[in-house]
Amino acid sequence: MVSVRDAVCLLGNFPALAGADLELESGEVVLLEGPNGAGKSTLLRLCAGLIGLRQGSGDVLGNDLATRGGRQQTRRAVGLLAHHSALYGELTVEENVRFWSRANRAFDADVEPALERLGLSDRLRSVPVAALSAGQRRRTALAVVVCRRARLWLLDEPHAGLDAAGRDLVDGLVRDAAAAGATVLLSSHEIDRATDLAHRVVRVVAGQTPVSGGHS
Amino acid sequence: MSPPTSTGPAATPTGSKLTRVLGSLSLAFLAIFLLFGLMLSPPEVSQREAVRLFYIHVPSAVIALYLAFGLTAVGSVVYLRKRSTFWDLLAWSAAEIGVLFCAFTLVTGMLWGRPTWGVFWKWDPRLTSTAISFVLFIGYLAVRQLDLTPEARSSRAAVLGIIGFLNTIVVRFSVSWWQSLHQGTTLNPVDTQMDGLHLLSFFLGFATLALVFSWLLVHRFRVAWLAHQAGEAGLDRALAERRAEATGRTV
Amino acid sequence: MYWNYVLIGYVVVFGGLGLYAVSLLRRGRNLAEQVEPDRRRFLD
Amino acid sequence: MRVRSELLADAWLVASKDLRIERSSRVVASQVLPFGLIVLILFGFGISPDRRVVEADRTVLEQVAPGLFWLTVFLASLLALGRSFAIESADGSLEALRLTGLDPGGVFLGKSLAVAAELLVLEALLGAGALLLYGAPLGHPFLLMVVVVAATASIAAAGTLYSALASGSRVRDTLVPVLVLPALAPALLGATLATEAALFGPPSDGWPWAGLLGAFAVLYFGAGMLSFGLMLEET
Repeated sequence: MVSVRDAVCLLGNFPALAGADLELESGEVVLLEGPNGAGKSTLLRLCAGLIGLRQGSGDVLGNDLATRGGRQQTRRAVGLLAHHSALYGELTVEENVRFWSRANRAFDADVEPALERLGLSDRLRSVPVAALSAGQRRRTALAVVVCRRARLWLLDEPHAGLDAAGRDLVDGLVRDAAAAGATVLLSSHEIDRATDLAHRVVRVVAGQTPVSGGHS
Repeated sequence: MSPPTSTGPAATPTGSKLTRVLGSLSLAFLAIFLLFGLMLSPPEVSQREAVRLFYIHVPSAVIALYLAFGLTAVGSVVYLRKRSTFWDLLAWSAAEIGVLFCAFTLVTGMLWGRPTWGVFWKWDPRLTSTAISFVLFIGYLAVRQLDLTPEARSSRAAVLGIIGFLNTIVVRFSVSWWQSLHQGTTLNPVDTQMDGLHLLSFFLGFATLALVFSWLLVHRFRVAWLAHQAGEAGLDRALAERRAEATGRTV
Repeated sequence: MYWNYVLIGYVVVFGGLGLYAVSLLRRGRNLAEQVEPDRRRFLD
Repeated sequence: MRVRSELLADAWLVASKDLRIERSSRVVASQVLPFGLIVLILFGFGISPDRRVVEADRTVLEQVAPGLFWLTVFLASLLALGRSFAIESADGSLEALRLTGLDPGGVFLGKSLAVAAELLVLEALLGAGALLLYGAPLGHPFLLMVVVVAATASIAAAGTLYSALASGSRVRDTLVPVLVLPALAPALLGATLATEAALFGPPSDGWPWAGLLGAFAVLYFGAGMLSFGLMLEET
């Protein structure tokens, strides 16, 4: 599914990843844990095909991360909830989800159930995203990811900015996705909650993944 | 490939046999050119003494717009196809020196225009199009400094290098066309009949500037290469530091 | 009066080339200190 | 053929998204248009509107109206382009676009078509303003229409390409004009001279310039569609 070996990735002149390893099996839910600046987001972005490898090797869903073509294929195949929600403030919730799901070559029919699942199908659907609270915005971004029906979900801090109900919602989505055969890689500062959710924890320290850190 | 010490203790790191040959040739040609350009060549009928500026004005323009920016375009194409650092840095080096020669073209053009036309600036096609391309390639140098990853800087600069060169040709063509509508026959250096010593001085000026251009290009490329390598070495150090961070030790 | 313009032009161009050449050599010398000998390919 | 229609569908998706954003935010309508209008008026101040040139019996302003009009459009287009890329960088959408299956050429086409559509509306209103303010006659409407379309396409394509070149950088807003304006110099020349011919005649003087504009637009649409993916690839 995912196999990253000794990956070194640069952010400008800074080696955000300095030799990270990651192996994900199909259907696994794995939590990336570590302090701020450890490289969790970079590892997620690497798996999404957004940044190149300087050293090491990477394979995601059969695509080679070292090549441009492989990264491009990867980007089209994964569902990433990034730090930025990538929503257009001037458009309504529904317009945003519909635009991104078309752009992602997802099915139009999936939009309505996704909105409903994330509690956006009532009044909120026609509210411009700029007028939403942080949590509502996060839920809209999640609806876009849900519509993608990706085989690999990459969630960067999906719990951040959400209330308890929202966090339960995220956990439910992750469990359902895993049950449907998808692989989920997420980072979170809600350690207790995320540890319950994940099958496995990968610790990230200073851009590396020391083997001793894992527990289940 | 030989160790740097082979270039001798006094030599600069970017110097080599090649640059020494190019450098000596440049200096020799410069001396001969100055002799002919400033002394032996007689004043021309219509341009008078200003013809001496023309000996460096036209070569600078041709070298900047076609040789330097053309080289930038070629280097950019090869970089985009092969991702070769060599061609990327060569394109950059040629653009920087091209901008310098563009500036010389503008200065000598204006200094030539004042005594010949009576004004510093006339909407002469060569001058006008050089000014436009000058700004465009200053933009290229700005793109090389963008706050993006080195790969992004290089590939975006390469796109601009190719389009900028094509655009330079379109600018030159359209400005000439525009001018041909407005003015009949103003004094244009290329139209004037030159013979004997004028022609010889002109070719000497061309050869001198071309030699100086190639000497500068080799040095500029090597500076770029050293800067690239220094950056790589810096990254290796940063990587070692980052690795040591994990174990709590410092390097 | 022609000669003034001519001389200014020659001084600007060849003086400018000289200054640029000196600055290039300086930049090269400063950078070379930061680069290991085995990374100096393309220098001869 | 399938590839082609997919490209157009992608372009339409992106363009309609941009236009919908403009419909709800009205930034171009409420800010860029007034900007163009004031530039047009200030040009009039700068040029002493009533001074006459004896030989042609046209006011100076009448004579330079085509150039001033296009210069105004060029300046206003910088704001429209800034807006077009500001909506993408506000919340990381440019990166999200990389994650989609959209054809980069289609994204380029869509973004430049949206800018072109906005510019056409702007030109219609500014053009009406210029006719009223500067008092230029309307000679050959067909040539004028062709010129307007070709010039708008040139501005939109070149502008979008150079905005993409500078996108993702903190200095985008200042760098784009330095790149766009010199690159567009031939387009300004062509648009001005062709418009002059369309207004005052003879139109045969204008067609070659319209042709140059067309070629320029094709060059930049081609270059943009080929290179947009490359520029999105790395940031």
